[in-house]
Amino acid sequence: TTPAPPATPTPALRHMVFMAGYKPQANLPFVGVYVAKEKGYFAAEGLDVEIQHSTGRGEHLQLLMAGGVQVTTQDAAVLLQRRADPGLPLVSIALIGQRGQQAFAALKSSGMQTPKDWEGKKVGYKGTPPPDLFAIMEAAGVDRNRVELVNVGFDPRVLVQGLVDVYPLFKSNEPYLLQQMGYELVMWDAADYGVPTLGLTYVTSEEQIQRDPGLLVRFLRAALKGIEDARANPEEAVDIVLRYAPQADRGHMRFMLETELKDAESEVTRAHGLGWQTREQWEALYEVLRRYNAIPKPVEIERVFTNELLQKARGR
Amino acid sequence: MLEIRMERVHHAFPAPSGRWVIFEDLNLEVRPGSFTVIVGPSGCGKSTLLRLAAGLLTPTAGRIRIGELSPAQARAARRIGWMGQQPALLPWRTVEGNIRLALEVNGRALRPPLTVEELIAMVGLKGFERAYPRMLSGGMQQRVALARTLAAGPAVWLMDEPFAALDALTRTQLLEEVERLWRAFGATVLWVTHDLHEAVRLGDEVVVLAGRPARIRARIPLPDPRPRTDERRIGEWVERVRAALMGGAR
Amino acid sequence: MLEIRMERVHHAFPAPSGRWVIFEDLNLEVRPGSFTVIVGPSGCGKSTLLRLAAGLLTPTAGRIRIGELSPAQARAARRIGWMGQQPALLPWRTVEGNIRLALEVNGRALRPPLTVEELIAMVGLKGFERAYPRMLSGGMQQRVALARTLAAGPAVWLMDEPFAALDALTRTQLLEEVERLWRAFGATVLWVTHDLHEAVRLGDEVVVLAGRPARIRARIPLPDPRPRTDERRIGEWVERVRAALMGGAR
Amino acid sequence: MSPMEMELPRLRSGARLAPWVPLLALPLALLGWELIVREARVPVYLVPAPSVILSTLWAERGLYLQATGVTLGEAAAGLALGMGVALALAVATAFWPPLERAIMPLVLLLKAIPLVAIAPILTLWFGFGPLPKVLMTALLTFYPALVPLMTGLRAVDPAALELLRAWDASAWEIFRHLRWPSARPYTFAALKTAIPLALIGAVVAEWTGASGGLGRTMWLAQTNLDMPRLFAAALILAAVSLAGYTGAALLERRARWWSPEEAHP
Amino acid sequence: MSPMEMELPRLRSGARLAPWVPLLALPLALLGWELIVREARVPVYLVPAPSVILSTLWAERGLYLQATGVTLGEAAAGLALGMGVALALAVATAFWPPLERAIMPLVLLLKAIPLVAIAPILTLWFGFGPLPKVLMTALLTFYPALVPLMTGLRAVDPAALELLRAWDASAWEIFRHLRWPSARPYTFAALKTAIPLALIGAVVAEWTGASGGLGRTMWLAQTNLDMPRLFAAALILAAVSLAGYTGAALLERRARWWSPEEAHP
Ligand SMILES: Nc1ncnc2c1ncn2[C@@H]1O[C@H](COP(=O)(O)OP(=O)(O)OP(=O)(O)O)[C@@H](O)[C@H]1O
Ligand SMILES: Nc1ncnc2c1ncn2[C@@H]1O[C@H](COP(=O)(O)OP(=O)(O)OP(=O)(O)O)[C@@H](O)[C@H]1O
Ligand SMILES: Cc1ncc(C[n+]2csc(CCO)c2C)c(N)n1
Ligand SMILES: [Mg+2]
Ligand SMILES: [Mg+2]
Repeated sequence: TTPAPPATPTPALRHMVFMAGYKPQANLPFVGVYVAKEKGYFAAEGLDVEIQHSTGRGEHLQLLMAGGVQVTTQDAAVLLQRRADPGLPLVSIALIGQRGQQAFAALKSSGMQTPKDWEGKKVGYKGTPPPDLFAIMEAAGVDRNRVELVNVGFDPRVLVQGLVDVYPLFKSNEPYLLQQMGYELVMWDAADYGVPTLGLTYVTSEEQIQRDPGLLVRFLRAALKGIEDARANPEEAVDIVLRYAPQADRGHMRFMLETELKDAESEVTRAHGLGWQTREQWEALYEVLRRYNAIPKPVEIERVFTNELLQKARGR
Repeated sequence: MLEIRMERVHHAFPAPSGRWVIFEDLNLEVRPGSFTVIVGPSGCGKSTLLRLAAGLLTPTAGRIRIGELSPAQARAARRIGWMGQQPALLPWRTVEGNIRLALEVNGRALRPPLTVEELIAMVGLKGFERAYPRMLSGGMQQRVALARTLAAGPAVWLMDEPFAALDALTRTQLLEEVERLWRAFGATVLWVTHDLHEAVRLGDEVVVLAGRPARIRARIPLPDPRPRTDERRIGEWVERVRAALMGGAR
Repeated sequence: MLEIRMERVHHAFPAPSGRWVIFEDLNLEVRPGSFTVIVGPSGCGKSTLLRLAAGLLTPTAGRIRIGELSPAQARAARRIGWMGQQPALLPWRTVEGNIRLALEVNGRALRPPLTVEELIAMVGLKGFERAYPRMLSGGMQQRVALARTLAAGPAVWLMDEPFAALDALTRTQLLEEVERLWRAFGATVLWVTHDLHEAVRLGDEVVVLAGRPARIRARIPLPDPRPRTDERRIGEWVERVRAALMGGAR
Repeated sequence: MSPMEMELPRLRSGARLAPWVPLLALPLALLGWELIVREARVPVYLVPAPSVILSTLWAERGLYLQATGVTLGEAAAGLALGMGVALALAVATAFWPPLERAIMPLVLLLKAIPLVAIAPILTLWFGFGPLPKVLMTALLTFYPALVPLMTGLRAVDPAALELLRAWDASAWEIFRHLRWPSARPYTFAALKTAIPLALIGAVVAEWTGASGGLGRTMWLAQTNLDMPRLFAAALILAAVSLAGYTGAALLERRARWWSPEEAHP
Repeated sequence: MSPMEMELPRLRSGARLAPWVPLLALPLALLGWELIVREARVPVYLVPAPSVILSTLWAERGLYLQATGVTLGEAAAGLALGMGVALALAVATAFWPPLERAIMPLVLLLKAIPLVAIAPILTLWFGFGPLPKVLMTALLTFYPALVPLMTGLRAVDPAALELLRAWDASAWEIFRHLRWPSARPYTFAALKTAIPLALIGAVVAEWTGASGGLGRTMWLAQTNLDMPRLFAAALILAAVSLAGYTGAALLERRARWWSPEEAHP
């Protein structure tokens, strides 16, 4: 049940599929792969990486589990949730986003300053209220009963049109769009309220790790090199992204890349390098999810991630 | 009572190759309140003539008048009673419902000659009031169409082989009824038939149409008193009409 | 040559209230190769009788045989020629195409009596081969249906008022052709008509059907030699049939 | 002729099987599905076995019942609106045929804008409540109803039309007495097409940004890769569609009492 | 009678206007749209003005042309497949009517499963290429074609059916000579319904993950709130739909050469 591989350019190369967890844009794990591909890092590792894009509705995980895809990306919190239910044996092999992707925003013109100001207001969520929302409110002492939660889907125009007062957004993405529309924002990031959050990771399956860890090592080595290149030369990286995302706005991609580069650094990466992850990080995230009932079943944290492949990728 | 006048009427249909000219310079006038029977070989243009008179077709040239009115105006004034060559009953209406349709649409009609019940009795369909067309025989359907045409009491009757599907007995009975209604209401009638006996029983005049383009081959006046019951004279007239028809063979 | 036999046939239709019993204990047998004309008042059951013979309707009781065969078997053996009361032409086929249909469907037919061209000529539609039904007059359509029915040379002809829409002249011409074809091919014919002249010109026997339930009121054998041209004798027979019909009035 | 003799043609048209036999197709298909999923060990996050779906459905029947209620309401309102608009447009073109050339470009333009693009705009205009869902359902439903209705209102017996013209019947009378009843088979085809589409429309409309309904249930299930829940909702949808379709078919049979089983009006 | 005298009934049916007058509706609608957007200063991220859409379209005509090619190919293949399957099912029920009771539950079940659940399975089976999109397009298209086709194949003249039965015509002959030509108006209604749906189907299929085509363009535009690009693609879709619809209508007129303008077969 593997998708038919397209004609390989060089037969010697090992074919694999990387599926970005969303549309082509400058999410850092995507950028690493684009750059590695374009600059021949994969080929140098003997890999022919086919890049596909998910619509972000979970099909990348389904395809990963079914073997149609070897590596994909996923938000860390979602990874834990899918690990719990339906129990997918997903493994994070490199944690690129060291902080959560989402934040909450209001129009500057609303005059709101702290989450306390949410009281008596409409606060949006995307599909299901995320644990960070409750964590922020708890940390800031917001009376939950005084906040009206509204499912707003995925459209920031509801904020500028006044259908909600507070809108949940992806920090690297929608703020730029809203600014382009001519609106200034106030933002609240869960991390600023001491809530542990994590961002995008490279994900594979337990089975894939068992079957061919070498492939993953080679993939990681090239992709991380791509990310390093992007950090060193963001303009070049944006050029490459635009090859994959022809309709994208250069400024938008630049903004996204820079935001995500910032969030790719943490205490942990400063100590161990890009992509590193610790049991403490994952446990803290897991605790938040549990506390706000965002995860239905227990998860064995040590099986959720591995640094082993990353280490091998580094040490050659 | 309305006269019908056709002057220099020309009509042609588009056809697979070129045009089929049906009438070329046709002239016909019919006295107000008269009963004119039209006979002629199959396909000569009898139905087309009725369609022109009803304004259902526009002649390619020429002038048609129903009294003072154009066919369209005559229709608008609810003067026209139409009975086409097919019964054209509405399958979702009962016998009664189909007849009532004439009253519903011709609400402004001046003088319904008989009630719907009487009409149903007249055409011999008592007991079938609530039957749907698909439950009726061909002749029964035609009788419903006849009753429907007469229901609103039109001033001009354009009748295309109204008795074609009827047996001799039913035909004879209905013939008398039709004659009675026509006389009572002074309608002007164009009546197409293939039955020469029927033609000479009913007509003030028999018009023999034939040829392509169709021309009037003969106009045979029938001055006899009514009701016509003298079978010998009828037989004679039939033979006269037949002779005219045979003479005007295609 | 096939005989047609109906024994103790009973037929009823579901109707608005209860059932309409059309036949109750009907018995009729028809000699192989004979020409039987059925006359009777409108709605008495003539078309129903033909449908039963063709196996298009199943009698509620009784037995019908076409030679040794049941109607369904006779149909399967392509013995049946059917001409319904409506022409039922396929509007998307030309005159020629409609006639050819009989050959296409009855590919296994044993003896096409005439070519399609000859049939078209016979029914007087030369020049209209490529016309579509909507361009034809009612009588022309009926003649196409007649040609179509005869095209495959069926052994049994079930004909429901085949000349109803035809004028006297065309009727007389076709009558002769039909008689010729029938004699040439030894078909067994059930022929429904309202035209008594036609009935006695064509029939070996005229069966008068009437009443509700319909019963055979009279069987009038016509032993005259053919072609029948003695108008006086024909007139006499017509009167005999008419008398039988009138006697069997509803 | 004994009744037996009619069997040859009957056999051909296959009417001899008991009428419930074809109804076995669905249970058989579900059984086959169950077996394949079990034998091939298809993972539950791709395609769940019917038994799993049904037990999910049963376990959470209260939730599903409530969600079904929400979606059904939106679907019914959307269907009414969509069929109503389709009918209005079709009737308008029946009265004035050139209108088709005016309407169709606009209709196709409207159809060309994907629902997912229209949804946010409707939400912006009409809020998060059920109204935008009803409107989207109507949008999805009306086109497949419009075309058969337009066709049907023209499919009249020319002889009957001639009769009404001879009587100088008004356009309205021709519509009422001839076009409308003549279009009945087309109308029912339109209805039978539109009923399942209305349900799907409501689900699509609820897909994001709804607070209830089967669409939201399905969205949640999809984002959680919870296929048993997703398919449970789909099963309900299918059942409701089937009920609606069957209802329309029964209604059709009653509404064509005057017609032989096989015939045009 | 002079031609003038026919005008009363003609006026009523409105045929007096020049035939191109109704075609003005679309340009007028676009003009109205432009004016409203300008006067009310509707922001471009909500609804762009037609002028903006058209200039976007022109500026990136190469990209749009290519995307249109991709989508058109998928839509055409999906339409052929969807209509083919619908026709096959409808024909099967024409030969054996009880089959409808077997088919419809399965069809409605299939329709009820959302594309997002089907998409990954199709990708697994058929890869990332165009085939899954073609299949999804077919899935979206076939239902609105199935119902009218089934209805049409039953709408036969009973007298003609009787004739063919008397000849003991086989089910196939009855189909070929009577049912199939009788169903023509329904077939064209089905086709005219299915053409725009196939295009929308291809777009929706691409929406669930494709590497090219108008659907992908629209998805990217939607997620970027890039309304001019979204509407530019929608405009192309509408134009292609209209062309397809008009083509089908012309074909219909040619295919019914034998029929009066207003009549059933
Ligand atoms: N499908 C049907 N359902 C109910 N009743 C029917 C049906 N077909 C025919 N009948 C009834 O059966 C009777 C006989 O009909 P049939 O068509 O055989 O008459 P017919 O003798 O051919 O008359 P006609 O000379 O008018 O054609 C009629 O009273 C008719 O109402
Ligand atoms: N719509 C049409 N298109 C083309 N030709 C037509 C049309 N209607 C009638 N015709 C032709 O006009 C001629 C006259 O037809 P019409 O129906 O008037 O004949 P008719 O005298 O009524 O014949 P019948 O006695 O057979 O009913 C026929 O040759 C026919 O082919
Ligand atoms: C408008 C918008 N929606 C979603 C995402 C988030 N996103 C980025 S990657 C990914 C899938 C996980 O690998 C998801 C859901 C975004 N950035 N912008
Ligand atoms: Mg005529
Ligand atoms: Mg009869």
